[in-house]
Amino acid sequence: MLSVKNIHQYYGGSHILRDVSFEARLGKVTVLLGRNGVGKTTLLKSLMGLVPIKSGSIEFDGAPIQKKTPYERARAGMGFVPQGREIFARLTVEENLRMGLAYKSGGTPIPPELYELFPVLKQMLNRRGGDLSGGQQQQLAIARALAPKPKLLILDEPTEGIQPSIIKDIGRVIRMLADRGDMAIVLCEQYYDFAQELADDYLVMERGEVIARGLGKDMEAQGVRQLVAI
Amino acid sequence: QDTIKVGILHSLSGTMAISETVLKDTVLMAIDDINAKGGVLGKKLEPVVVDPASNWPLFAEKTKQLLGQDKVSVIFGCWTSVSRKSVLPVLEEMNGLLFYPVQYEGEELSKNVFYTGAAPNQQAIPAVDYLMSKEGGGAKRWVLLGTDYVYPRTTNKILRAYLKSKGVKESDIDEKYTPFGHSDYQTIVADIKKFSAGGKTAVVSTINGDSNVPFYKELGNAGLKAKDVPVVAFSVGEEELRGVDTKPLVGHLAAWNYFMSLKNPTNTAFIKQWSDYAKAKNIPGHKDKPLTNDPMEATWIGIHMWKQAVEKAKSTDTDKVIAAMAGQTFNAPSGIVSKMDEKNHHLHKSVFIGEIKADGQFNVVWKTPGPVRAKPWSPFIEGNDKKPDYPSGKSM
Amino acid sequence: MSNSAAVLPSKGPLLSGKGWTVFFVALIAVCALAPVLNIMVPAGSALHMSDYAVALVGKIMCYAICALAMDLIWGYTGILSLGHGMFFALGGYMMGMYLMRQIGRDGNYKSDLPDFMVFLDWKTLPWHWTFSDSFVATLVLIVAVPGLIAFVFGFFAFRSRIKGVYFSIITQAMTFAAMLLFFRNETGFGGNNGFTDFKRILGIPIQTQEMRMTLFALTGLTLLGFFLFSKWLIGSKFGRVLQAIRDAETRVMFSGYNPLGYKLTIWVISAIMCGVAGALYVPQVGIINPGEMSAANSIEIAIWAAVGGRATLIGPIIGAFIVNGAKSWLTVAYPEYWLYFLGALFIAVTLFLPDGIVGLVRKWMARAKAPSEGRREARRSMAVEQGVEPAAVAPTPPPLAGVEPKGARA
Amino acid sequence: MLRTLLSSALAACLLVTGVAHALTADEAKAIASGESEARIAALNKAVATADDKTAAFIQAMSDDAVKFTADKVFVIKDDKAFDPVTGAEQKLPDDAEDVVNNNMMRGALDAAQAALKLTSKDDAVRAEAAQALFKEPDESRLPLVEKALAAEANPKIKAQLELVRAASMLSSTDKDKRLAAASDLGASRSPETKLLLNQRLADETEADVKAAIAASIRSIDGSLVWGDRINAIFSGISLGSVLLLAALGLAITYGLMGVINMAHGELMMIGAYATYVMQGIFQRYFPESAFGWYLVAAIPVAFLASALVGAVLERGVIRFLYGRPLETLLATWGISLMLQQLVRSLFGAQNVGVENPSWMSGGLTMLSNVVLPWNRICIIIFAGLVLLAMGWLIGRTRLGLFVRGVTQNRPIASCMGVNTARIDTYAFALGSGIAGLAGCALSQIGNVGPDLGQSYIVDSFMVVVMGGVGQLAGTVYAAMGLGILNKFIEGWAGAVLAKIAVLVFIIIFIQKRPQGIFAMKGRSAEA
Amino acid sequence: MTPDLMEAGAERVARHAHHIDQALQTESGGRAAGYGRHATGEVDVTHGRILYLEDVSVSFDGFKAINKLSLDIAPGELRCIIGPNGAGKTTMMDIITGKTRPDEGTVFFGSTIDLLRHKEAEIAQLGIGRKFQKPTVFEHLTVFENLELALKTDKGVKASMMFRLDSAQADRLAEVLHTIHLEDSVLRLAGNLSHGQKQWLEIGMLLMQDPKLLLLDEPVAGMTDEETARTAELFLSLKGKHSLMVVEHDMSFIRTISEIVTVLCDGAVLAQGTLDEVQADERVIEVYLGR
Ligand SMILES: Nc1ncnc2c1ncn2[C@@H]1O[C@H](COP(=O)(O)OP(=O)(O)OP(=O)(O)O)[C@@H](O)[C@H]1O
Ligand SMILES: Nc1ncnc2c1ncn2[C@@H]1O[C@H](COP(=O)(O)OP(=O)(O)OP(=O)(O)O)[C@@H](O)[C@H]1O
Ligand SMILES: NC(N)=O
Ligand SMILES: [Mg+2]
Ligand SMILES: [Mg+2]
Repeated sequence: MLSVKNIHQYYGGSHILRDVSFEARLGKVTVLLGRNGVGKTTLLKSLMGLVPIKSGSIEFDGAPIQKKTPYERARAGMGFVPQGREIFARLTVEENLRMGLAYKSGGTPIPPELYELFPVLKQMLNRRGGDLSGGQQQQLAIARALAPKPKLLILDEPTEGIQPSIIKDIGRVIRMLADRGDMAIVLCEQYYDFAQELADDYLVMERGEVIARGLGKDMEAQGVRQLVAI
Repeated sequence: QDTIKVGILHSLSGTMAISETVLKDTVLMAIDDINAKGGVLGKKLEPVVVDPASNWPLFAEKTKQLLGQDKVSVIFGCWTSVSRKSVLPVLEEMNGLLFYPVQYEGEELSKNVFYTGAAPNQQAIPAVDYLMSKEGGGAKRWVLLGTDYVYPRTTNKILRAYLKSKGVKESDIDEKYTPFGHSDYQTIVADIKKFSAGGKTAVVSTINGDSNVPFYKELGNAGLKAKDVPVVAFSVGEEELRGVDTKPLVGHLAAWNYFMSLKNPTNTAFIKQWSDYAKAKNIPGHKDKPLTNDPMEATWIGIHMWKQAVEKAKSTDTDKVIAAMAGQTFNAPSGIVSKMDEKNHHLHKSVFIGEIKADGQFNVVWKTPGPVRAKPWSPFIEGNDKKPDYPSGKSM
Repeated sequence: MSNSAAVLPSKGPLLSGKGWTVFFVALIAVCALAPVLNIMVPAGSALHMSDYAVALVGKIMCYAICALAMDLIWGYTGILSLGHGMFFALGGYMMGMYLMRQIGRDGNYKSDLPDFMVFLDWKTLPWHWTFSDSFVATLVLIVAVPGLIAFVFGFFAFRSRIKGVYFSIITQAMTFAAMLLFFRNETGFGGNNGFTDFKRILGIPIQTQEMRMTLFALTGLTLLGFFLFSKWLIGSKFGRVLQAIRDAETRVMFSGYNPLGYKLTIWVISAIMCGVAGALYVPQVGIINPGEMSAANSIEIAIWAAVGGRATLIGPIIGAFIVNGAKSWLTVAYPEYWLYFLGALFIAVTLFLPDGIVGLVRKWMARAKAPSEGRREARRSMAVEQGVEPAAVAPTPPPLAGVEPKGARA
Repeated sequence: MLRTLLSSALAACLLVTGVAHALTADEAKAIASGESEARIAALNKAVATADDKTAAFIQAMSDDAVKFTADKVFVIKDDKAFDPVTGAEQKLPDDAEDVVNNNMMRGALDAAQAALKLTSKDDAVRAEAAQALFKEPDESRLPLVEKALAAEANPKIKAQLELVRAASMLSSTDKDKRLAAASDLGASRSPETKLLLNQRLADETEADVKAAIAASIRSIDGSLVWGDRINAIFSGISLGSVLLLAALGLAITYGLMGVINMAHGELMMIGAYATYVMQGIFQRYFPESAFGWYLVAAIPVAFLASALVGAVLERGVIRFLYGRPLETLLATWGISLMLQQLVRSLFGAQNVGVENPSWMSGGLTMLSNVVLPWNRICIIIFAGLVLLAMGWLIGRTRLGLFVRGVTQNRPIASCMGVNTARIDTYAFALGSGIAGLAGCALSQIGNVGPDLGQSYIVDSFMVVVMGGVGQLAGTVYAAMGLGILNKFIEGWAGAVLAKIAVLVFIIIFIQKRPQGIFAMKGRSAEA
Repeated sequence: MTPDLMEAGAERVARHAHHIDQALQTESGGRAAGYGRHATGEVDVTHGRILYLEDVSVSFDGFKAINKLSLDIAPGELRCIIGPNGAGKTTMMDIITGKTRPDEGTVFFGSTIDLLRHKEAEIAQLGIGRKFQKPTVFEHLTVFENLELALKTDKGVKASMMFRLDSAQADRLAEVLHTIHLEDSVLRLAGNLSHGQKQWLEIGMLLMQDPKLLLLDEPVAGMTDEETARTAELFLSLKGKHSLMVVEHDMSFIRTISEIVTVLCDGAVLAQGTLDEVQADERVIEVYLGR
């Protein structure tokens, strides 16, 4: 579904991503691990086109997209849950969700499943996004990305600040979405157990490079937990 | 040196550009004209245009530059009194020469300035006289309405004293001011209406610049007709009315020393020259609808008198030119032979009162029998009787 | 615990060696060179500094003080004041009152009262002119009046936690109101004509070259003095608290600082600097009137600071010189087109030099030091984070360029 | 003087009633040229024996459509000259001068026309005539008025004529008549009556008549108070709607998008100039009857012109500056300087004239002393419509949602599939277009010149900020509040102090509500 | 001003001064109550409580975010707070630090300082430090300057103008830098740090501030397990000397550091006890932990 080849990226002269390549398969969860500041967020942002890459190629659904703008990528079917929630603080919860449906035609309804998944959103439909608690905002950010039913879902630390029970729910949803087989998922996560449980494929980054990769079921065996810790 | 430099100090940007830009063009036209006729003392005039941008200290700075760097022989410029006051010390220090073409409040007399616009007694007093007369409607009550600054304040102070001397009661005078750029005259027009129910009322407007259009629009729409409450203005001429639908304003008045509608050969020629010039130079606005007005005429007179004085003095030396200016005469477009007073640096001028016509021009309904000598120190201000009627420091 | 691992930066000197050199060159130029060039060198010589040039540079130095003051409050503290024109004018009026009194009986009406008062039939000086005949009192008032008004205004505004544009707008309302007030003849400041036609200072005629050079040198000294003072202020922890307030005021509070005191202090200092600039300005340009309080004037002060480079002390000074120098030249060279040039300059500076002229110079210097091919890429990436599309950013530098990370990790 | 002249003329008229005779060339000349007083005398003589030709000639005189030479008078119609007596077309000599009517002469012409029209068959004409005669009352006209009264069937006109009769008796030599008139007039409750009474009061010598007049004036004053109040409120609302219009566009470009748009005023100016250009086009290419529609046509043109300029600015400059609001201040200041100068280069530095279409001229008379100018009424309605449209667009449509989303978080909105660049352009163009609409409206009450924008920019920022940035409802409250407050204070303190007071009020108000009227509360405000 | 107005004004000022005096007396009243056992400026913990909330409520537009919440913390205690999203944990910290004013209730620091009477900066100076849920650092200052600003010293205007880092303070700063693993980044602008690095920097600033009570809102969010462990170590080392209140959703982290855990729900305390106790609580499982 998504294929990343040899990308490089810089911030103000420092080399942040070095020759990163990987693939995300349809129906599978690809987990991205690594310590703070190794460039995970940067990588995900370059997938979305929020930061341009210096070289390398990104292919989505068989078409090269590295030249495309973020909204073109979104329209092509990429959904994004950014780190730090980034909800629209002054829009209501409902409007936030409708922003998620931006590229769908006008009358598209907000999928009711979302409210089953995150009941709190239904309660707070008319409250401003910015007034929600941290965890509520995170739930909103996930719901917003799911609303248009993307083909590729990119999640940057989606469990941050969320209460355990809902983390479990989110885990279940991610699994279910992947298992439906029509979506590829890239998940960046610090919460190791959560990541391991969901991983079909995994990648470990270190200083902007991918230093280890493999299948999710082998993570324990290959000592990934230690790798991330160092 | 084969040219004589002439400084032009009019704002081409900022709030005063509306009024001043055209004066710059008038000077340029006069210079073209003079040059075409062989120049002055056999030399061509060379204009030096600067833009003081409606910024008063900048007027002083530019004057310094014109006199000090460019070494101009004379400056034509300024509109507002404050700009003139700002350049005055520089002129006096560097012994420059300024021709000031706008009606003003008086109370000033500098050896380095020639005032070619009207002093209060050449504009305001005759206008009030007219309104008090039977012909003018016999006004008994007065609204003195102005923009809040020195020219209106002074003029109204003089008028108040004058009206009192004519027996008008304090309660029959209402003095009102609005800030610069005021654009909402609803309350004021309503107040005038109310005031005018107390007796035959006339309004003397010293509203300046941009506020006139909103004022007149409000006046027109509120149905205050000139027959009922005439308004006489001292800062509204042909150019200011360009921006106004004058149909509802027919009959309101203005007092000036020149109107474009004056019928005489000099004026006809002046207007034609201006129209041709505006077309040739593609001056926006004027190329389609050329208009002349009082300050333009004053500018025109000023530069020609200066030329004559230079020729008389055979020099552009400031002191010599000043001496030669005394008593200069010139065939003014207003139809009189305008004379520079021998002593007080002001022109003798006829005063005309015009009523606004539907086409934005003025019907002259009254004029002084002959030119009036300026009284820069108004006798209606205490202490002025002792003032000498010539600039101090001037060798007489 | 070992602390050898971290190399703590030591506090730098007030100015670097080179900095001091430049500083003294400027000092000499202002106090010695300019007077010599103006008074001693004959007018015909190419080296002669004309009176006009003296007046112009003198005026711009006053403006530069304002720009510096604006930089302290805006560049470093993040508070955009659109009311600095008022403090400038207040200082100017204080000086103007003294100069009016110095005219003595040489005015038009040969009275002890200033002309405009005679003319308005005032018989005695109004109360606020009480101290205007004393030079010392005037010096005090030049500092005290803008300072006090800034203090009162700032105290209430900062106490109510008025921030951002809300603060900018009320400062604008403040100057606007002051302008209308000063326009009124009744206020006792000469209405819209203000004060002009000054004759002497301390009994010495004002229109002599010596006096002019003295004022010029004094202005230069004040500018340099304020520059050093600002440099010291910004270099101290006080200065860093100001910047912290700009970045995250709540965090500053939770770190135990009360921003009120800090904001108020810098606000008052900034206002006083403007007042002093105004006081120096008036005798040099020869007029003070309420036009100085118009909204546009205050905005222009901010523009000088921005053109030169905010949050760099030297930038605003350079900005004041460039903008005003350009204005002076263009209004003569292209009287009908100069606004196009000036407008274009402002647009160009914002688009291409987001950190002002000083930012550009710094970037050049940084590039000379560490040429890196990744730089442009980085620039694009940052621009994208600002919400600009990649295709559109090619010619624009990044918003944060110039604040290159100094010790980027490998 | 005028009055005595008229009265003698009308007395003569009564003596020879019915002996209408045709206008003569000499009469025409005497009316058209000479000293005002003699002309009025001649006019009145002619009226006394007026026929249709005389009436037509007087009409032409009022229309300023008469010229004369030393020995002849011409009526000008469609650029052709006619003889007023024979009606035959004539060649106009080069030295023909315009007839000059001053206010006094115009008064006399109006009275003369009114007198002639009192017998008209058209009710409206008669009503108008009665109205006009009321302003120039004279005892000698009484018989004429009595006669008209007797013949009058329309009760309204009859009432008006009765007032004319009373007014005419006010200066009667008979004290009882004066007394009766004074008390009768007290019932008319109009400022005109008050003026008549005041004028009489100044000349009156009898104490009891004086008392009666004073009593009538008091009763009129009492009934005028309400009108004054309505006037004050109306002018407040009207000023408020002007402020609102000026601020609405800024509420988008600044309030939503965060662009400190110093060129906002110039975008308004462009709208006003677009209106001016449309006026020119209508004058040149459309029949005169269509002229009144130019303003309607100008509305979309002004919107589009400003929107287009706005779009160009957004594409060319603003979009590189999102997230750097202070830089937008600098750049848009530069833009505003350039736009002003551009207009000076194109249209000249002076103001240009924009006329009110006839349907917007004049006013709606609500009470005798309350005339609400049509242009103000239209602007209030227009402001309301623009507000509704904008509120709907921003609050209820997808475009509005995208605009709000994009302006809050551009990169994330783009990750949601919103073409942020396009939305930004639309939003800025929309705000600019609304500024253009404001300019179009303002052209109807104020100046159209290069400085137009400068005079509104400070006010519009104050309104937007006071309302609370990004709060449309707040903008409305702030505009109306400031408008009414300003007019209220102006009523007793004058315009200058009112303006100062309003500014001080804003400063104090913001102390109390540091985020404007509709401050956003809670966390979302900080985010 | 008229004389009587001035008089009225003077009276008001006098009344106000009196008021302040009284307030000060209550503050230093601790001295009297404590029989001189601790110096002025110290927190009076003679009653065994450093933080004390009683019946605190706050609502936003009718929504009760905190509902009659009562809670107290002992000196030197490390208290963990957990609870569902939206339970009111962050709001509670807002109230303690003066950011939000409660509608009702009392909040005391020690037994004498009524926190509701103080502003944010004063509260910080009294010795309460806070780490925000969303890391907030001074983005345009370097890491070094961030820490220097947080340093516990006189924070008045004059003092900061004259401030120079002495060697003890420099050592302390270096020590903290080491603790938060940002030695390499001393001169980097804080704005350019990654999310996790900012988290650490903020903790570092808190350490510099050396507060008596630390309020930490989700300090390990976005940290790797290893760093989480380090943070836990750090907090445990602070315990005793300082009092800590830690809000977290990371149960394994809570497990490593917790003594007593308080569970908040719907703005009030739902349960309190050891982690094992609360984890066994059906209600807690229902609303928070999930099955
Ligand atoms: N805008 C920026 N300018 C300069 N450097 C940056 C910028 N944003 C991030 N960096 C640097 O790039 C590196 C990678 O950052 P990134 O945010 O991708 O890390 P991460 O792996 O997501 O870390 P975390 O787990 O803490 O979120 C870090 O060293 C960070 O300091
Ligand atoms: N300003 C506000 N306006 C409206 N509701 C608010 C406001 N502030 C907080 N709330 C609501 O109050 C409740 C408590 O919020 P708070 O942030 O304290 O929760 P929390 O316990 O910190 O949650 P989390 O674990 O998700 O961070 C939430 O439901 C939130 O939506
Ligand atoms: N002199 C004038 N009109 O200001
Ligand atoms: Mg990250
Ligand atoms: Mg929280």
